[in-house]
Amino acid sequence: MRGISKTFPGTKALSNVALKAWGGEILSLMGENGAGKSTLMKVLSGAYQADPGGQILIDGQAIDISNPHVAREHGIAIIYQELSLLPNLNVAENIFFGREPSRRGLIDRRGMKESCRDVLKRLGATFGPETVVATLSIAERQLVEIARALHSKSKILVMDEPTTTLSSRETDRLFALMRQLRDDGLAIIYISHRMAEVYELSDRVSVLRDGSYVGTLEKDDISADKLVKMMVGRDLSSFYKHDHVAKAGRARGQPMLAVEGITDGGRRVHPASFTLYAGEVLGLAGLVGSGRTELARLIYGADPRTAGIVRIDGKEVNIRTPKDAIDAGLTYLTEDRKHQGLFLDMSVKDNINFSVIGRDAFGGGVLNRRKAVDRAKSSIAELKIRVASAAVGVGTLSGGNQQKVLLSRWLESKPRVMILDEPTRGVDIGAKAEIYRIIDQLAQSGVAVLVISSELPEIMGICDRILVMREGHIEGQVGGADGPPVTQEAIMALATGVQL
Amino acid sequence: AELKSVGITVGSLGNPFFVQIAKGAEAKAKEIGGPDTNVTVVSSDYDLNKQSTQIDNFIASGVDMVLVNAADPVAIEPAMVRLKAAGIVAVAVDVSAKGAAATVTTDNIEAGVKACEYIAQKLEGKGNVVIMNGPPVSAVIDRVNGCKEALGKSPDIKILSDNQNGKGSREGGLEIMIGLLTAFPDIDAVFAINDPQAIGADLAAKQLNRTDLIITSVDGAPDIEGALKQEGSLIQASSAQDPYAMAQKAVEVGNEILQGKQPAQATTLIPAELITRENVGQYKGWTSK
Amino acid sequence: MGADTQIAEQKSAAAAARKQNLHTIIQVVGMLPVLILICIGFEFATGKFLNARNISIVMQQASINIVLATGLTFVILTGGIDLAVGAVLAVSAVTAVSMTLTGMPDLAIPLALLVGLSLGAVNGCLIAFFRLPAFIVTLGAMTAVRGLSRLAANDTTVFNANLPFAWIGNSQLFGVPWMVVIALAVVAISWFILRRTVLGVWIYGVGGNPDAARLSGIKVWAVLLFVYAMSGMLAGLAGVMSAARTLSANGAQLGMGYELDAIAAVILGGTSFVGGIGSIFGTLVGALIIAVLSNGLILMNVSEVWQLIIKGLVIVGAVALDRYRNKGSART
Amino acid sequence: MGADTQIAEQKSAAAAARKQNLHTIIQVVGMLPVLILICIGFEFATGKFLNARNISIVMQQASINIVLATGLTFVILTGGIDLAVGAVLAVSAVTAVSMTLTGMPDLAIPLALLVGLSLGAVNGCLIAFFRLPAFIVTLGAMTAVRGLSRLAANDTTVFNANLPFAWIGNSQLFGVPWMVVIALAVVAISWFILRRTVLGVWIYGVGGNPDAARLSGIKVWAVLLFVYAMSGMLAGLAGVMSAARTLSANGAQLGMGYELDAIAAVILGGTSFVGGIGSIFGTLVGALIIAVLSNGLILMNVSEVWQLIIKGLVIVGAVALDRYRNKGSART
Ligand SMILES: Nc1ncnc2c1ncn2[C@@H]1O[C@H](COP(=O)(O)OP(=O)(O)OP(=O)(O)O)[C@@H](O)[C@H]1O
Ligand SMILES: Nc1ncnc2c1ncn2[C@@H]1O[C@H](COP(=O)(O)OP(=O)(O)OP(=O)(O)O)[C@@H](O)[C@H]1O
Ligand SMILES: [Mg+2]
Ligand SMILES: [Mg+2]
Repeated sequence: MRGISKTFPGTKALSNVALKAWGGEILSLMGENGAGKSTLMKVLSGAYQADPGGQILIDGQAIDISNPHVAREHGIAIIYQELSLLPNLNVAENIFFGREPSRRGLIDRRGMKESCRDVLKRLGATFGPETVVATLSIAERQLVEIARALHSKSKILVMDEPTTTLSSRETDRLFALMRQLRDDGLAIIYISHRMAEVYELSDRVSVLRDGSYVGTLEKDDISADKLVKMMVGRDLSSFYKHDHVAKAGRARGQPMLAVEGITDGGRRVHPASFTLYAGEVLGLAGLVGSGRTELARLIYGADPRTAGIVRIDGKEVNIRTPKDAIDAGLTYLTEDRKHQGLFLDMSVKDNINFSVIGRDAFGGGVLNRRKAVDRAKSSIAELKIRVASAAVGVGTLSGGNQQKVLLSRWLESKPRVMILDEPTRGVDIGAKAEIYRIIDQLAQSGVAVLVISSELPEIMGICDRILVMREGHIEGQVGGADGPPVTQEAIMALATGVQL
Repeated sequence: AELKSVGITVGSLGNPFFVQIAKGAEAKAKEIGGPDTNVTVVSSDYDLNKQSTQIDNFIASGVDMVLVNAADPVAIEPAMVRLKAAGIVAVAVDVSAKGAAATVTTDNIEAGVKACEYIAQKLEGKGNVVIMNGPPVSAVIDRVNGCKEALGKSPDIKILSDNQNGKGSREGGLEIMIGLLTAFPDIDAVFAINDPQAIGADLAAKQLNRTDLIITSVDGAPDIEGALKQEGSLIQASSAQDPYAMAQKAVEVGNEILQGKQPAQATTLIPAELITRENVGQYKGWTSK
Repeated sequence: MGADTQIAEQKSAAAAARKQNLHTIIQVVGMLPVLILICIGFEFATGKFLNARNISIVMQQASINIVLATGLTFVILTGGIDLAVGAVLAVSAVTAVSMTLTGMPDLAIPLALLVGLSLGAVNGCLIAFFRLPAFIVTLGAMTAVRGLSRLAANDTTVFNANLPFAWIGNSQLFGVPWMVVIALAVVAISWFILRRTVLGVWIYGVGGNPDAARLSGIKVWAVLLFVYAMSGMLAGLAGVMSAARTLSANGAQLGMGYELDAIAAVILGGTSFVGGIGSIFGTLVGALIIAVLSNGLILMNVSEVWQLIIKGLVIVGAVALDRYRNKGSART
Repeated sequence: MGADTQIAEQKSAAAAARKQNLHTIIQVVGMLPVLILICIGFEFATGKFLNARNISIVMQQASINIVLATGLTFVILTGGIDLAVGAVLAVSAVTAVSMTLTGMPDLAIPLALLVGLSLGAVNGCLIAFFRLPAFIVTLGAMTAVRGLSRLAANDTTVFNANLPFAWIGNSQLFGVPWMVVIALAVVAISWFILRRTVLGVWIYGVGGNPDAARLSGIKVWAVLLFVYAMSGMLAGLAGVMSAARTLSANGAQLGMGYELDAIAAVILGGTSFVGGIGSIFGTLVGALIIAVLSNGLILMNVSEVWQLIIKGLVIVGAVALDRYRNKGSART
């Protein structure tokens, strides 16, 4: 790709970017949130039309990618950052969509089913090809998306943050597959904010900053300092200085959230009990589909529960809807920001203020617009959300910045108990550190925090204790005063049920 | 004042009857005012509000005369008042309109009476009759009332149903009639509120292989003429009104008022004439076909 | 992975598949129980409802709506809407009858279908290429095409007592009215397209997530064009059927409001307005419910006013019942 | 961060904000240019269009549709639909006129509004609590309420030559017809609710992403109940206005098909069927376009058939023009 520029109304997302990927290598693409990585890849896949002037060469031939169809014809497969599956179709139909095996237009469903079983198995998916995608969790959908890309015999494979919701087991399987594909001669472009993955996987790393190409590091040159410097354009060691925050200063207070025997009737969550103390950060780990999200949703009243008691600050509260939960001082940050979190057509300002406008309003529910603007401004500054103004639609933000907007909505509501489901999904390392600092601060100030995360280093780094789930059960606990020490092995053993 | 443009609002241009009114009025207006005379026809779909709006639009466009086939004979009054205030001559056609300068109408009650007297006579005062109703507008209500009045004179005639709406169309008549024939296996005669419904009823009877039915209706449209002449059709009679002539008369009266002459009588009644299988040969039919 | 975990996994997968199947059956059966309930109710009330002749009448009365609603199912599955079907039906009916009055009666049916197809395709083009909202495009088309149909019929009823294709409206095939045969054939073909062809999957896909469908590289425009053209053509077919039934066509009144009945059948049948979810079978049941209601209430000789009230309540009640029945399987 | 980069950032942020504003203005202005274009076209064609009297007539004719469409805007913003407004209008009009004929003429207007509100609230309940599809619920309501209105009017026209609130339909306030004053007041209040209150944000939120709204602690049911009740009440108000204009009400014909005109106004005005996007101002412009078309075509003395054809084409053309104008700012 040469001289690629892309202008959106109000933003110049890419200016004169060049990028080269060889067959048989894995090229990582890095940059801060909003640097233009996804946009560049969407230009490559035909989802966006670049501004005139640029050129895309494949195998040395200039081609004009005017729509996704052309891109696919040229062997480009892509996993978008914002999942783009067809929720009403089943897994097999999704994997084959647009390339259905057919005889004179008649679809060969059996063939479809059989031929995608293998990919699914290799990815470690627990669902079958006939499962309707709408019933899958976010991470499982991610697996479908990956399966789709892997399955389409392509020359160039683009993966835009495929691992944000995957746990280490799935991630390892994915990496194994990627290496195999690389050895088969594919060019893989891999986008991720997780440094460890980038080290582990890439042959080269290219960096974007503010929509411009900065440079490329060869495998041997890759180092965190260099990358960070290229990404932020300044020598800031503080940028990711505390990936792991000091937990020493936190003092555990009285029980804040007590859950007893909560269940949805055993369909996805078996009776679960735990206690979360004020000033504590409790982790919830597990494999994809282990029921962590479902448990959180039950507590929050987002799904109906068949049994169980929730106590907040010692008092039993009857939480039947999310509103009850919020009124009781409990909030939940969803893992699915696009479908269950953000109002994509609304402005950043409205999204940030959404849960507090009622509280801020004048008599009669008249909006306090000044306060809303102030809140939005301070949130944007605090989380370094990259946005032209608070009035732009949140749907035009980059993935990581959308995540920050959603997070700031719940921070603004000042709860006593916070459940954060994959809070740093798609967030760059700088902002991640910032979010860790905020979580720490919240705990210091006596808020009880429950963090669900699939990223083991993250959950091990910021939590005082970690509960591990498997197949809807809370299997055990690591860390804390009474538990075994926090190690990756201990967590994985509980999560997989297999003693390593 | 000269007649330069005419506005016409009728119930529904989907009904050939009203199309004839439009045609008759247009022909007469061009005859009086010359070929450049503007004639605008709109249908109110029997919605008074819509009709009221149409009349306002006529006022704004500055017509000289408005022919009104009122959606409601009484409630149309405010619109008539507005027309009068604007100095526009309003003539009511087919249905009377309170506040109109003149009225040219057929007697719908009489039409209903004639069609149903025929039924009573054919059944010799004894049998089961269905009245196939239509959209609840004044002309239809009058016809039904006329029919009931006529049938009421024969105590042995039973009205099995009078509350099903054939929507004034063939399709509607067909649907309803099939239902009625299923519900009541022993129907002897049917009165349909207009010709299209009667034809629909005839089709329905044929479908269900009924041959022992008498169907009568109101209008005397060209289609019914054909049906009355046709072998095997169950339609026996229709109270003929002549919309074309009626509209011509209305424009004539309106023009007289426009010229400052008051018409001889405020209401001109055009009589309804019953055409039957026997006398259809002599029927002139609607003036324009 | 140990052998036992593998077995366990297979087992749970099988259980899940079974659940899935049950779920699918419930979804496919859809409103059928409600339809049966209504039928039984009418039989009790009138004693004349459940006999071969009346059922054949009901099916015949439903047939035009079934054809229209089938076309609309395609459209609504893609998340669109077609308000023009009633008007297109009228134009096609007028075309068909008029053609039999001229020298070329054999062309009547093909031409009527072609007219429908073309009008549908025009809608489809506007929606697919200019990305105009389907509601506005087809609302405009409904108005303009209604004008056309009146123009074509010269504001009168075109009528041919010896309509060459009158057999469609009034004859039977092995005791089943041709209208019904045609309607069921349309349903069967449409089911086949939606469930057994690639195009069918694409239609569901476009409705489920048009952006994602586009990004998958399928020609979304072609899918949209197809569904609107299909809807137009089926409206044309319905026009032919209507003409055959009454031997006539009226450009102004024919088909007025049919779009609402057809949409009601589709939505009653469980197809979602948002697109991507629904089935032809559901639409068939939906259309039958509507026809049964009309027929049954006339059989009961309920006055028109009460017919309206009861019909409205039953329609709402039917979906409520269906929702209640489906409660367990609902997803949040 | 260096001082100069900071300044540069501030500058570019300001530029972006300006562009954003421009963008917002374009969106808000919406179809206004199209409306103006159509008006100018009619003035050229007839010479009678652009004068105070005719404009006042057009506004007055639009006023009922404006009120209905405003109510529908609330509903459609939440991703719903209300097909019952025409029927509710009829019931309320009948109620209002009938009340003036009884002993309690003062209760006429409050009662008419209450009837509208209650019917809307019933729809809202069914949709909010039983999660039934809005299309089917309001279609059922449209049918049932039409039956009610005919029942209430006993299938005739209720008429009162001395209607106490006739001033609403036929008097003016400082030269502006009361009908217009009321319609504009409704628009203004609705704008305020949607843009300046918490409820407004919630309405947009529920339409934009109902799941997210629920998870954000919004009582989605309350919002839905509000919008349908609002739509019902405004339909009731429209009924009062209609009664005041014609001093009468007919249960069977009044309001037939008004829902389509009202929905057309809303969608023409740029509100999205999917919910979450749109504005009251756009609806106002949409309703005016429809009224201007009807009035202008009669002024031009176009026959009804051609009126239909032209109206249909202009409606499609209007959105096409609008889409073209907005092309740059469309999001893929
Ligand atoms: N559809 C759009 N309309 C307007 N602006 C957009 C649009 N899509 C992206 N942008 C802007 O383009 C810039 C680059 O976004 P992009 O999504 O490419 O970032 P990214 O590098 O992928 O970030 P992240 O790591 O957060 O995913 C951002 O400033 C974003 O706001
Ligand atoms: N709406 C739904 N309908 C049916 N099944 C669902 C639904 N949501 C989740 N599930 C299933 O419930 C199981 C648990 O999902 P959950 O989202 O709680 O997992 P998780 O532990 O959060 O993992 P992750 O989010 O990483 O996939 C999964 O197997 C998933 O397929
Ligand atoms: Mg991105
Ligand atoms: Mg999860």
